[in-house]
Amino acid sequence: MLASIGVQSMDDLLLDIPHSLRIKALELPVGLSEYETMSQISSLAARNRVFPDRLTFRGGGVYRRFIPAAVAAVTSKPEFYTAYTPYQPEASQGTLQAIFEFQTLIAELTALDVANASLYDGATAVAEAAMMAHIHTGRNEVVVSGYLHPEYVEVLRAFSDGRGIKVRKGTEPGPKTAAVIFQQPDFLGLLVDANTLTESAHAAGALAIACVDPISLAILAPPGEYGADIAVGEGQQLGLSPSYGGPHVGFISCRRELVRRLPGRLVGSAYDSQGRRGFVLALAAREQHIRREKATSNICTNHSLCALAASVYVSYMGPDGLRQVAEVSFKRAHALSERLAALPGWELAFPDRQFLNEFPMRVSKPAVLRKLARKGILGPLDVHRWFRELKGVFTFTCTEVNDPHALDELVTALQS
Amino acid sequence: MLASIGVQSMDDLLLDIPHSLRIKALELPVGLSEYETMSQISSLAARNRVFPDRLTFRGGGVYRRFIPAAVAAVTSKPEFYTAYTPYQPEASQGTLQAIFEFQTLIAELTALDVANASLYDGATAVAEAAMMAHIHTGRNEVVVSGYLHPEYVEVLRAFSDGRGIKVRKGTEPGPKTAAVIFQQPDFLGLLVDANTLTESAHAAGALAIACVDPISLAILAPPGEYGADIAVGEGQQLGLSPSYGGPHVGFISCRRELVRRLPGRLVGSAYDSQGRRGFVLALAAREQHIRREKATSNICTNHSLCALAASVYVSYMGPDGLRQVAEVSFKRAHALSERLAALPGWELAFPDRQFLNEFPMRVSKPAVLRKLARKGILGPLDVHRWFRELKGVFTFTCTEVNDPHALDELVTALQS
Amino acid sequence: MTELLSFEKSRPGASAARLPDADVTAPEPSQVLSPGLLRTKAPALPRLSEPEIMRHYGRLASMNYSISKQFYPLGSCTMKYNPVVNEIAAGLPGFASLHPYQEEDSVQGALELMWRLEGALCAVVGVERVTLQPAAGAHGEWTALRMIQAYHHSRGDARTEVLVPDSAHGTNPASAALNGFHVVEVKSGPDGRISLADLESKLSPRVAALMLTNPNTLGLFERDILDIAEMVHATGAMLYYDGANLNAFMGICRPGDMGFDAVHMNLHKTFTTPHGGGGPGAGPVGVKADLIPFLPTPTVERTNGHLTLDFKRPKSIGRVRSFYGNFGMLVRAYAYIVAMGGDGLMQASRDAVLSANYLRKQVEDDLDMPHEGPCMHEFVASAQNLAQHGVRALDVAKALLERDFYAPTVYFPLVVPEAIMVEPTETENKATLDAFAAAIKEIVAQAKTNPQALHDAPRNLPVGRLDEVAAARRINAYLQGQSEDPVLRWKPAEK
Amino acid sequence: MTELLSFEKSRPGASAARLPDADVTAPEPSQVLSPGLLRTKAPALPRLSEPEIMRHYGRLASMNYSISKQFYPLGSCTMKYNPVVNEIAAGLPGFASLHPYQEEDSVQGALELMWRLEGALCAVVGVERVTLQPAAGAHGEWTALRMIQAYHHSRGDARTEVLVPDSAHGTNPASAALNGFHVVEVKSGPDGRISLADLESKLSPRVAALMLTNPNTLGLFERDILDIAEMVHATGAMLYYDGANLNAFMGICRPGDMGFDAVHMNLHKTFTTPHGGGGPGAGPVGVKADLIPFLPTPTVERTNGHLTLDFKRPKSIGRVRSFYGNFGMLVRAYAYIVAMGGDGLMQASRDAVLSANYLRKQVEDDLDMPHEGPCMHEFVASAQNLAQHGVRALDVAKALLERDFYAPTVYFPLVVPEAIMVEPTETENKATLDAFAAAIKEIVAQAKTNPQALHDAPRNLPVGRLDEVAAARRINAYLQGQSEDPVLRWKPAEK
Ligand SMILES: Cc1ncc(COP(=O)(O)O)c(C=O)c1O
Ligand SMILES: Cc1ncc(COP(=O)(O)O)c(C=O)c1O
Repeated sequence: MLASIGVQSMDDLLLDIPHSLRIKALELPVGLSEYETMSQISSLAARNRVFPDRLTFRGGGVYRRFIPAAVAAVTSKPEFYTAYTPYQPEASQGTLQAIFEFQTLIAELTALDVANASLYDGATAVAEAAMMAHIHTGRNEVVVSGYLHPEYVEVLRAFSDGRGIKVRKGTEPGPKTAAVIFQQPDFLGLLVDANTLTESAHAAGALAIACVDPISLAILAPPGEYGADIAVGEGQQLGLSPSYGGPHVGFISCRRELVRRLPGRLVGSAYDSQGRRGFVLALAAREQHIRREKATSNICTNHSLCALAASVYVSYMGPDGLRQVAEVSFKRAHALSERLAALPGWELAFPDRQFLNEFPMRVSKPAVLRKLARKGILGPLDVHRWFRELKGVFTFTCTEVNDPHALDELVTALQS
Repeated sequence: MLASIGVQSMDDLLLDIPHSLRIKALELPVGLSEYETMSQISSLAARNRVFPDRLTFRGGGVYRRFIPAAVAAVTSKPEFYTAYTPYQPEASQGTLQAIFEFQTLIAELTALDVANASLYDGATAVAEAAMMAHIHTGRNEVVVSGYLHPEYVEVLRAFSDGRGIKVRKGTEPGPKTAAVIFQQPDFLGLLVDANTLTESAHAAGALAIACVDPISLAILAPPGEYGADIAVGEGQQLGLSPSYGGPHVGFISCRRELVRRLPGRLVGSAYDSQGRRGFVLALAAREQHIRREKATSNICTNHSLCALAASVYVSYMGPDGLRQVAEVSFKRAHALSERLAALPGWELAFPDRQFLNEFPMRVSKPAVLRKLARKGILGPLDVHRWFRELKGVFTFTCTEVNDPHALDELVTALQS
Repeated sequence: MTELLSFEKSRPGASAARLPDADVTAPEPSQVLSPGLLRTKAPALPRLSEPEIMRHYGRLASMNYSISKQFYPLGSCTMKYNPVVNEIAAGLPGFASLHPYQEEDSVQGALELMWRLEGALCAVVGVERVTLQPAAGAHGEWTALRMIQAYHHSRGDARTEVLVPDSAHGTNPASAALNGFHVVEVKSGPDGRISLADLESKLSPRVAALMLTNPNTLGLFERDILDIAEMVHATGAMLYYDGANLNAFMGICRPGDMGFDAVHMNLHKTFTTPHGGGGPGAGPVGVKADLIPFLPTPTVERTNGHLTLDFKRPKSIGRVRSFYGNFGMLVRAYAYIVAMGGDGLMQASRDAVLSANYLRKQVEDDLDMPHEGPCMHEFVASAQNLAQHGVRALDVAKALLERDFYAPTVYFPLVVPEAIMVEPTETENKATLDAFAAAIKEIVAQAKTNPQALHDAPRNLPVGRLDEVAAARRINAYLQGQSEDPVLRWKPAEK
Repeated sequence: MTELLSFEKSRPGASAARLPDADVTAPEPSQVLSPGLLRTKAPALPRLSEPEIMRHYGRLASMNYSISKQFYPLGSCTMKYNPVVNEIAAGLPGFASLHPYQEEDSVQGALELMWRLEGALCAVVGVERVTLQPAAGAHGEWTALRMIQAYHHSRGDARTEVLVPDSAHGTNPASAALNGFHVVEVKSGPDGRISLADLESKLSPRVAALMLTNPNTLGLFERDILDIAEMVHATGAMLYYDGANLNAFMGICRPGDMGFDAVHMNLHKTFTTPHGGGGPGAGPVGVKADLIPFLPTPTVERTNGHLTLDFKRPKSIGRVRSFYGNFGMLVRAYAYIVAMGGDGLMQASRDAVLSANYLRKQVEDDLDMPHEGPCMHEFVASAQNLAQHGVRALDVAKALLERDFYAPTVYFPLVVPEAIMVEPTETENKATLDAFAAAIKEIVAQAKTNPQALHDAPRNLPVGRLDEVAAARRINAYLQGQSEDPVLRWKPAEK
């Protein structure tokens, strides 16, 4: 090949690189065989502790749920996972149609008009929505109401700091407020009054941004029903494994009026000269590769394959299955909360607040929780880490994987 | 649908079934959700003990080897694993070409002219080869020489009993002998004198059937080189997991003169009217669906997907990789055999016989072996179970997965 | 779009494998082994990089039709959906990594699974024990006949004939012959069922067994099965059931109750283990009490919850394959049965029968229907009505391929000329059945207007019809030494 | 062959899900929750059986080109082979099942992997620390600029401009703008490198950073990089490296040594994590000492072999996403690095440069080459020579699709008219490069003889060229309330 290029050696191809910059080798070990590579990586994996699904009661944004085998069977198809962003629609109809279906299901779940092709995660989805509101209203402040996931707040702050936007905790939007952001159910699992929050945002001329749990929407009123302008959320529960926090998938949907402000990719339907329907990247004039510094966002690569997983998951469940998942989780959590509240020294942290399947308990002697790991149980989340006012408060999560015997085991372990 | 058929109820479609035969229900539990199904099955799996590859020293026909991740990535493609036998060649070129490649690689490895599309396993391959010899020679006896895998012998007997063929252990073929069958390396791992065995078979007018380890053929003279007429063997080592004994894959290849006697499927190349090369099932006139009771064998479904795994494995290894696998195994086994022979009360059971990577040791106090499992080691195979004369003899196997530390651990465990 | 062979893509120096070194002090094989033992010429295996390998097989995969993408109306093959969870179950390290010679106490879960699967299969077909050892249907047939042979033998009764209906699958006579039996064919009557008169005339004390499948390969239930059983048993022969057609009657009726003494089952049909492009499958055999002593060794036994392998069975026919059968397939079938349950299996059979009758109805005006309905889980039509246009069953098959359907089984069973055998299974929804019927209508119409288009089909697949006759001629030439192209394999260019 | 949407295939009553019951005594949601909280109208999600779902996605998959089947010469995208073993590694339960809020002592293996990956990336690009948190390249760019902003800010230096070359990727100016920076474009000279004169004129104390990639998006090495670094640093600005083009120089040179202060890396390019049809990827950012205090929290720290997450970093810009990044992608990249080793990575880069130069040579007579070679890992050609025949870069792209190749990147970088940007990577063998060159030759020849054939391409794919203009018009109509068809989603028929 060198001869056909017309050079003598590889080095002739690297002449543009100043000599002082050339290095001799990388300071890295030499390569290993596949067998040795897997041995090394498996031994790292073995240094992590895997708690069984059924004994995992910790949530806080990432949940164990039943993932149908169909999900990985689809996402592990090389035709999906080794394809690039679908720049050439004729050769990418599989990916494009799958994204179009994802957009549809997010729009249906949130009852809003249009959803995008995906974002990185729930946290950046909140931040992107805030940026949309900032541009749309021309206002420089966002109000965060109640217990929004503390990491989402941190990410929102990082985005806002760069852009010179103020992030304020509170419930009262003012004339400078671009948006009121709330989470339903909130980080503690509690249900908020989304109607009132939305109304007060609108009354102040601000947008209402609802950060929602997609599974909860099988039971709860969706953002579109209470008039929110933008819905965002984390899609991990739709068929993605915890994977130490990622990759998961953020989603965003909005009312028709805001579609041009959406960040990231959008797929739309189109027809060829024979009248066949296909799908294409649409409204690209919002995006960085066309608009550069004037783009609605800088996002390019998003979380397409995770969105595909979510689509397969939702198709597998269907409307009834999704409702069943939500209801079983609801009932198990309510059964558990009663049993925990009956333990001496235990009480519901917010006894007059409603919840779905995650709920905060106030525990007078938290030391007992430290024993759980020894019994193979991944116990509740200590939320005091983020909120000073919540000393001794722990959130428990139940889903369809925590069978009744698992609840028994937990309660027994706490009693002993 | 019932209406369009023109009946009132499902029962109208079942009228041909005598009433006395109808049952109301199956005596089986009701169906479970996927999650519960997997829980139940996982708990069965958890009641089995999995020894790590590197600490597995047991062989006897099934071996732990490094299986490249590429193998499962190919065989788990639904286009392969959910296709039927390639009856319609235009819609089955993937399977057909893969089989054609498998036939080629078996022919190359064994240095014989033609191989078939696969058989069930090594044991039935031996039996099928014996049937071929019986038909070809018109003779009614097969001679089994040396330590042929005892289970293969049992299967050979079952096949022969039905057909009225006599199975004789020995080395001397006679005028009634259809074939001499030997294994190289044999069940104990020892190398036999294939040249002499083949010559004596031919001298008696019998065929020579060599049962071979495909990986050994990277080092050892292949059946074609020493003049055997038929080669058979078990292909598990070519990329298939132990899986408690199956499914694995049998292979068979033979000289040109015997091709019409081959059992099972054969794929050949053919051309369409545009001159494009494709692949079709060939020489079907040997098979049951055409020849019925006159077929060379009754085999129909064979082990196509396992043959595909073997093809991927061999392509991954290439000639050099396969040789490396064989050599590393050889060296590790020879290193281990020396260390074991140095243990007090231990000796090579057949000190003047050569071997590759499996070898028999004679152990004066076998009780020590019982401790191995507690150290996570799957120790050697007690061959006394099958051979009365081999009391205290155990076969050890080493492959590329038994790293030098694993050998240390074994030896240490035996010393303690 | 055709693809070069892996051998043809081979590049000197390329390799996917990077392997560990031996890392021990030990001699090279050539230093230890006698020269006569060593290979002299390296095998011509392909040299490819991992990306080349993956692309090669990825492209081959896309040249296949499969049940994962297409409707496979293949009669007698029960191409139903293969649940993903089966594959996950079989891949669990607790199953996939077990060595067959592990001590029994370390494989209790595997033995328990086999025990439970045996029990479930007994319940479905109405027998007392099942051996899980046979690797496929034909292997199961042979195993069962071998047991029947041993049974008669043990009674000093040397029976030499096996009766097989003319509509039977080819493996039936072949399995009988493999056991040294003389095969005698029994004729079908005009209603597609076995002719009792012909059966009567062939029964004799020489007959070891009658092999039947019910519903038979025409998809019709043998209404006289109880009479048949009585006739057969009266002569001291046994009744053998070819269980490829099990999908018709789970939870509806049972071969055991019909009087069958032995039954093989294709787990790769009714019980959703995948076909793998031609295996591996699994062909367990169930038997009534008389045959239990003759079951292959080992059997799985359970005492006080502890499971063992029983090797001490003096009357056993021995082993029919190594180890304990295609264990990985057993796990898949077990997963299917657990997920479906008794209720689900019954529903599957009812749906399969409904699908077949529905589809039969949709195409009954388009093709000949040699036998009256209703059918069970499949039906056999005939393309003889198209013969006048020069169109054959094969053309219909290829035209279906062109329309993105796999083809039905054609030219089987042999008793129906130009047979087109269709088995839709419960997997297919009404929309698919309707689309298939519409394709048949379109093809039948085209047979009248443009038969050439059918002869030219398929035109949109990687290859068109391949010249099998020319291929056979080339193979002949090779086998007769008139050519050095083996046709049945690739050969390196240089010698 | 197009495919109905899952929503359009939905059948009443169908369902893949069979789920466990709650099996506890607890109220229904509707008994507990205030009515205002409840959903009133169920979402119109598809109702399908598992076989229908699997077939749906199986068929969609076959409508995609992918690196697993086709050569993807996409410039600036580094479409290289994704080793299977990466997927296995990421799927190990010890990684895939970890909850992000597990106690640190139960995730030592995960933290160790992140620590080692950080170290390896430092070695490859020559920096001191790396944050693994950003989810993609653009996210990494924004993270780095945010750190640079915080750095200047911490020095009381409120810089407001970021310089970006005209050949830069769109994410560069967009990431700068997202941080509120004013973007100033720097021109390329005729040799395809940044114009030093233009750079000089734009540098000022207002400038926070210059964003560069080297080799730049034209595939050319910025020979004056050391001078550029000096100029930039002299004004107190920082030098930022867009690491999408890392595949050119692993083991050959390092951005850190060139003077770059911050570097983002696309693990989904150089480090073989798969593209997934548009993500997920991972965009770690490496920094020199000055920027370390500003890294996102948490960082991974290691003391005496014990690993911890450090959340107490007072100067940190905070979090840029939840948890610790796309951990699953980090596992894949780590597996790749372990398997390749330093030697393998160097070889990969050398092979990538060789491939690009070889392919460039093969087509240099067929297409315009606006800049002189040699190139690094990619090159930019131009289809302007075909304009006289009415053929555009887009036509060349579509004609390549018709020939079973994915298309190169076209119309980027913007500085080259009718740009065709080709990056072959080390994955492709000579046979593939030759076949691609032959296809280009054929297309160029056809441009002269039959340009219409190129305008009509592709004719053999599931759809032909889709009318994006009409689609945009329909979307506009919807957004302006003149139509109720959203175009951007399916909508249930009835309201
Ligand atoms: C009726 C019938 N019997 C027996 C068999 C043989 O089964 P196998 O192919 O598993 O050997 C088949 C398979 O096609 C069949 O359809
Ligand atoms: C030069 C360059 N910079 C940045 C990016 C952005 O990376 P990502 O798509 O991961 O956000 C890309 C990706 O296409 C690129 O090619």
